[in-house]
Amino acid sequence: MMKQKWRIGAGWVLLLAVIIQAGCGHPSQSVLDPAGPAGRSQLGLIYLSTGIMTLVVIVVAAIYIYVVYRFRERPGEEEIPEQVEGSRKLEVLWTVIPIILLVILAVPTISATFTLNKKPEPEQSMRVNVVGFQYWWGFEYPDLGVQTANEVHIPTGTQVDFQMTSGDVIHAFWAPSLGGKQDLNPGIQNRLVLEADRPGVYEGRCTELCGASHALMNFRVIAHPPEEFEEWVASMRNPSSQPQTPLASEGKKLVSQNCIGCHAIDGAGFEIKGRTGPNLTAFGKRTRIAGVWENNKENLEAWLKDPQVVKPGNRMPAFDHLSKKEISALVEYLSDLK
Amino acid sequence: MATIIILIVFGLFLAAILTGGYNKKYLERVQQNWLWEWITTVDHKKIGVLYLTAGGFFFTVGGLEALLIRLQLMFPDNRFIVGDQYNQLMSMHGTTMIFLVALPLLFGLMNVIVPLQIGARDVAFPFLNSLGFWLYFSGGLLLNLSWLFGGAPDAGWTSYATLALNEFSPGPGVNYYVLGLQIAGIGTLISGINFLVTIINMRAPGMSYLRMPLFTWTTFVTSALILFAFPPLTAGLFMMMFERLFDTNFFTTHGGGNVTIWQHIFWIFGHPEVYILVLPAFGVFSEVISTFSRKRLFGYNSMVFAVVLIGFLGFMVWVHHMFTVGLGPVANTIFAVATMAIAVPTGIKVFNWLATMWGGSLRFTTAMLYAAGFIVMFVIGGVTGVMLGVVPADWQFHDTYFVVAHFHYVIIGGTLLGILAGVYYWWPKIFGRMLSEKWGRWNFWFFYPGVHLTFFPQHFLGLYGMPRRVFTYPSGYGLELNNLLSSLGTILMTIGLLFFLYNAVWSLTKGPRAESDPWDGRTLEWAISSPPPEYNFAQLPKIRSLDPWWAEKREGNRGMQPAEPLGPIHMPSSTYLPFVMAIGFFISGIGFVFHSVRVGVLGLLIVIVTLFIRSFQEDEGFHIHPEEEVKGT
Amino acid sequence: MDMLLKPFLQPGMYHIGMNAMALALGTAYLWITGPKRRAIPESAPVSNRQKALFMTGLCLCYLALGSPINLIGDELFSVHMFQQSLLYLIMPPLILLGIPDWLYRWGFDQVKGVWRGLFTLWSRPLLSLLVFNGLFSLYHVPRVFDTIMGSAFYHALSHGLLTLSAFLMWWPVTAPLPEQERLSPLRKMAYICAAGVLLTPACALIIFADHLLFTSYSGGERLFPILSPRDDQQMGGVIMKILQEAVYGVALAGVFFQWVRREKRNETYGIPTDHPSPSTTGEANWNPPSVNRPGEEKGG
Amino acid sequence: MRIEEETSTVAGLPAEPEKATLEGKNKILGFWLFIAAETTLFATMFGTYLALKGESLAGPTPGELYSLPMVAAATLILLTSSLTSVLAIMAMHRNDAPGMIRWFGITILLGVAFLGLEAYEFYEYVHEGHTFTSSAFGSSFYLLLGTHGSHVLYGVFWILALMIQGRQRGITVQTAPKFYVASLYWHFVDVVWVFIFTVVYLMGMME
Ligand code: HEA
Ligand code: HEA
Ligand code: HEC
Ligand code: CUA
Ligand SMILES: [Cu+2]
Repeated sequence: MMKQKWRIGAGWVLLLAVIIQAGCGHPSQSVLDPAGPAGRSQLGLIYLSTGIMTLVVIVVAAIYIYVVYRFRERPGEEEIPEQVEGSRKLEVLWTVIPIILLVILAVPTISATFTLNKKPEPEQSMRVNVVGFQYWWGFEYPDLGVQTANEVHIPTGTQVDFQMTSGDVIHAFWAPSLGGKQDLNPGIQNRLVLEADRPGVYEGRCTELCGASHALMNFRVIAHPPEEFEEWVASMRNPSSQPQTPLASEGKKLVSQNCIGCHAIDGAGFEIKGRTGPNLTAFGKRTRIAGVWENNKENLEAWLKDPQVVKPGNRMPAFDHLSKKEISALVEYLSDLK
Repeated sequence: MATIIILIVFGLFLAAILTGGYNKKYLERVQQNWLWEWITTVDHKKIGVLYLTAGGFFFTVGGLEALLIRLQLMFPDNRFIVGDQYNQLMSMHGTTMIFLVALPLLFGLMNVIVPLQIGARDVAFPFLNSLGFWLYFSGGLLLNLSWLFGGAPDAGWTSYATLALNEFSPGPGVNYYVLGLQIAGIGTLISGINFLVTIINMRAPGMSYLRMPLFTWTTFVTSALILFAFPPLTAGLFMMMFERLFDTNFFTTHGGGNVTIWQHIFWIFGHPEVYILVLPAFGVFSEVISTFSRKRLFGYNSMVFAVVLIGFLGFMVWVHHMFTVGLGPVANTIFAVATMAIAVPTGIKVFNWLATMWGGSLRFTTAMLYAAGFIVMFVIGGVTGVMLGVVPADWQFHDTYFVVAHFHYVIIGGTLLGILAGVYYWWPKIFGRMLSEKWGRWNFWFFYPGVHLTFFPQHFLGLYGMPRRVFTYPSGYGLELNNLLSSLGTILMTIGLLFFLYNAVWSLTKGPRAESDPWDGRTLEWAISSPPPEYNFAQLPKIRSLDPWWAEKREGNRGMQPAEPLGPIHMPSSTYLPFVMAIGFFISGIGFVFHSVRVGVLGLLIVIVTLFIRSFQEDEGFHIHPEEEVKGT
Repeated sequence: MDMLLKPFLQPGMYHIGMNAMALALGTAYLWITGPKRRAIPESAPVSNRQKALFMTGLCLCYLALGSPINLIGDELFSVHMFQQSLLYLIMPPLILLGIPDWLYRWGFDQVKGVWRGLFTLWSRPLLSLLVFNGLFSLYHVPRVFDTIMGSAFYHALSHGLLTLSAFLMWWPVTAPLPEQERLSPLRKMAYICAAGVLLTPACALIIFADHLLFTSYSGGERLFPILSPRDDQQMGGVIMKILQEAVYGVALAGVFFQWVRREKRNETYGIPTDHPSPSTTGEANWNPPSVNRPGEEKGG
Repeated sequence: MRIEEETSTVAGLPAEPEKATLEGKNKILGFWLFIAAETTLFATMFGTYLALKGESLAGPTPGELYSLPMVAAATLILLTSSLTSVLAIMAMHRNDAPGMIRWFGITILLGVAFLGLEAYEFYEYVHEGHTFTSSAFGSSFYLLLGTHGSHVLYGVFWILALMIQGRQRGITVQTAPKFYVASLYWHFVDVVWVFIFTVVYLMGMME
């Protein structure tokens, strides 16, 4: 039982410090590595509460270790200990001290809750509509006329007003580095205001159990400096969606036959704009396929042949009836979408 | 329907053949069979043992599910159990542990001990007691049958609406969840009422409320919580059932329903439920710590009051599970403050336990080891709970492994350690044999570090961005080491529990006989033989103080003073009706699971018919004459 | 914000009638418990604590009804709810506890006949509980609420009725007269918990409503701009709920520790006594051992 | 228990036969607790109804649907049946078994009448397009009223069974608690109806 002293005291703090280092080099997914005001304010509260709680645990552990050490039964001890009824003073003490600690914790909690819930000014913020579907994310910039999926681009230094809802079951939107999460409820609009203060790629995850591939319902928030973001918007408004090679033309034809019932590709001249699958405009620029796999040709091929292997239970049918050549035509076309 | 009847007949037939052919003696023989005795018993001690056994069985099941979960999560990008399969395991693990393991094991202890502690001959409603058990058992069985027929529920133990509706969970899985829990839930409610009436009406002369041992007090408050927490669950399950069977529109948005209603209902039940789980454990620890410190419980009155207050506040905090739903800052903060407030009465309890140990002479038996281990572990889990109550921080923590760490720390650190401590403490009383202290130590020293190793790293997993209920996680985000440690810890826990299993079997077969008072106990149950006679007390004892048995011993008395003259004791006769009724519910459950309203109604008819039979039955009971036996002593 | 403070500084905002009434009541109380006491049979000196309780209750009553809170309460729903909490949750127990038992007895002697019967009926625990919480919930039905707010008479009537029923709800808990004590301590605690549960629906509906419920309160922003009418409404529900929890928590503690004191008075730990403790005898209805188990002594 | 033997030797019945034995007392207390649980059950359903009553989609809204006369009649019938069940218990206290059975008989007749009215009402509603599955309002309405109705139905059969027992065994310390508890149940079901009447019908018609 002596082990606990070490574990509770030093361990708590040490481990925290050590593993903050870990996970570097990858897009950030850690609460401990905030990249925006919301995340920072939440981390501040986490540190404050951890501090108070560590104190509590240390006090309890200290008394505990002393008691266990000091009052263990010695061999041959026969005497019956004094039967103490209680002590009003002590009991008041350990009622009042926790209350004080809790008040110290409650005040910043309340103020941060209200601050983080504040509506942003429409002029100074950018609105993005988020819709969650079983295992993928649809993003729409209503003021910019741009749609995308699974990867959302934002400018740094701007409050982004995510308005979210769900197309089927409940999902939750969580980009740990930027800030806490918010549920996407069908039939209800929710809001989450996030801001990135440095460019970078921030991992996001769905955190509400939503079915077989809940574990794989990932997205990325990609923060650009404002100028770069403008460029991105421009390229999205004017995507290069026409095939460049004969193989790709073949692919485009196949897409029009097989895919556009579910997927939309802006600027390619398709009449139909499917909405039951992710918008594939500029798909070639995505870093990942379906949020989980690195975006390269082999992976894309495998995905088209059998999406279920990658994401069990997802809503895209397998296209294994297409020939090898047809698949590579599709892949060619899709990877060229920029 | 025909199939079921055929199956039943066939089963009886088989039983008849296996036991020596059907003839006139068959029924007689059945009635002398040990199984029959257990099926029809209304003795609270036997029902307690039934609860412990069934709970232990489901614990093994739930634990194996946990093992598989940890096996899958041991390494990143593992493909051992994926997708729906994983979700089934995870949902069944949670559901099993909460509904079929934790509470029933506690019920087992309560059933055996509470009547003894208050000096009663039995619980108030022996019939309902048996019914409660059989309903729980058939509900649990129904739930677990899902593994064999049609797939287990896979929408989490919370079974949030829309995911759990037909459209997104088309198989029978969630039907099993709804009906299994409905049946088990009715059983729980019945038991809750039974304990309340027992404690209010059946206390021995002189056993005033403020002389009741803490375990009885916590049972009392827990039962009151059950009384108000389970009906909302029942209502919610009804809605879910209609939604799935008859396409109603409580939760579907296109029918005008609202998805958050289920969440409110579930957590109005769910939060009190976690205190239902932990309060009895608090009771166990209060008894164990006081006994093995050889001191009276420090601050008895505030301990009692803290329990009441926790129960009271427990109903006011459910929204802390819904901070991310979007209910607005005002609602969130009020529930945050209420949540934090619960730390105060809980803290009072923790410090009072420490103060009880202070100045005592601590004897570290296995039960006491568990109690001592509990204090630190529960405080860690409790304070992370308070951290979860900090709304903005919870937006980060919610639905991550941080929460998983929190609740395993409190549930295992509180409830499970409480059950283990209670089992070690009362085992001699229940079974009349001693457990081995040596194997007990092995058990503890594997299990306890194992728990910390399993769940402590999970706090960090949450902070590094690992959501819960995921079947896999990518490498490269700092999640590997902690997951590996966590899985390794599980192995330690399992080994520890195997030692317990060995210990139990050893004790039941070879263990030394227990004396009536092996621990120098303080409360009434230690004043009678181990195991107690069927009627518990030949003469109802007269309670003359708090910790009555301790007080009498200090006075030099060798037994409690009787409050009545020796005389024949009236006992209720055993009955098979509860079992039949449970079968009725079970059949009805199966019917509804497979959308067969006819079978469903048939099952309910069986229930109603048995109810009426019961109503017309004149149960005379029988009398025991302990005079002859007792005179000698 | 300014607008919110100003009323407190203007003398005109304080209700003269209420001022006078509170003063009169306070004086009457001091006079009766002071110089006039001897005129009342079986009277006994009143402790300062009791006097303080009564006076605090009176002050709160005045604060709720005579001070600018009353007027602001017509504009801001949250303040209205605060006012209600003062009137129904905090003031009644203080006043009830502040009145000495002999005064009650004397009062009871004056009241007879139907009124006495009405009181006996209405102060029955189950009824008093249901009446107060029923009226309270009814009051917050939007239609009803707006109607009441539209008429000064209904307004006063509803306040009066609710306050009266609040007093009666608190009566069984505070139980100032031993002979009128209807509930055992444990049942008092259950009563308090039940009261907490029964008050919840009204509060919850207000807190969780996603639109404005009460048209009477659509213009509160003037006074306190940071609070939008909906937030104001939510805040109202929250204030009521939090104060209720706090007050009921205190009440629970009060009842419990009073019980402990009474029960533990003549017990020494570890020494068995044959004194039956009060709770065994006090609860004859529910506690069979003292009724029908032979061999049990029945103490007074 | 010993007390039973005592009372069976005494001529006649104790004043409150339902509370004469520990079993009887247990039963009554247990039943009160059961009622508390049922109250919570109904409260949850009321809450759901209140939350969903506005969601009638294309179907009729509460205001369009409800009509006072029939509901008022149903209320009256049920309240009367409460009264008759009180009379039955008073008869029981007088040790007047036939009287008790008679009053109980009237009680359940009124209960059946109530059920008939309710069935008729539902029938009308279904014709107007208000069904269990038509909308969230429909679902929550029928859940609440259906649960109440099935309680009445159960009560009818229960009291019927008790009447038979009363015939067979008369009023004893064993049967008295059952009668008493059944009448408690009946009152409870009535009180729930009063709430349904106010919350569902009156408030529905106001909107
Ligand atoms: C036995 C079960 C049990 C117990 C006792 C508790 C106890 C507590 N729980 Fe926990 N909880 C669960 C089981 C339990 N919980 C479960 C199963 C879930 C997850 C459900 C799911 O989503 O699947 C959960 C989830 C959960 C959440 C939601 C997290 C989320 O999903 O986002 C929250 C948030 O507030 C919370 C808070 C608390 C608090 C404040 C306590 C308090 O009662 C703790 C009080 C104790 C102490 C604080 C320690 C002792 C006190 C002192 C030594 C005094 C000094 C202390 C201070 C000043 C802080 N719990
Ligand atoms: C009482 C409650 C309880 C208990 C005791 C446990 C015990 C354990 N739990 Fe679990 N757990 C929950 C309640 C509980 N859990 C809940 C409610 C959830 C949430 C579900 C959801 O999200 O919906 C959850 C979820 C959960 C998860 C997260 C899953 C996810 O989100 O994807 C994990 C992962 O590590 C986990 C692990 C474990 C482990 C390793 C144990 C170990 O302690 C298990 C140890 C036990 C054994 C290994 C059994 C060995 C037994 C024997 C060898 C025989 C002994 C025989 C007798 C006693 C007769 N649990
Ligand atoms: C029945 C509808 C449907 C059809 C037809 C369909 N898809 Fe999909 N597709 C989906 C869905 C749903 C997803 C999202 C899967 C997920 O992530 O859960 C998806 C995802 C994808 C992705 C990954 C998108 C991203 O944002 O990373 C690609 C690429 C893709 N589909 C290509 C195709 C191609 C090419 C075809 C035709 C050959 C096709 N799909 C046909 C439904 C469909
Ligand atoms: Cu979407 Cu999980
Ligand atoms: Cu909780």
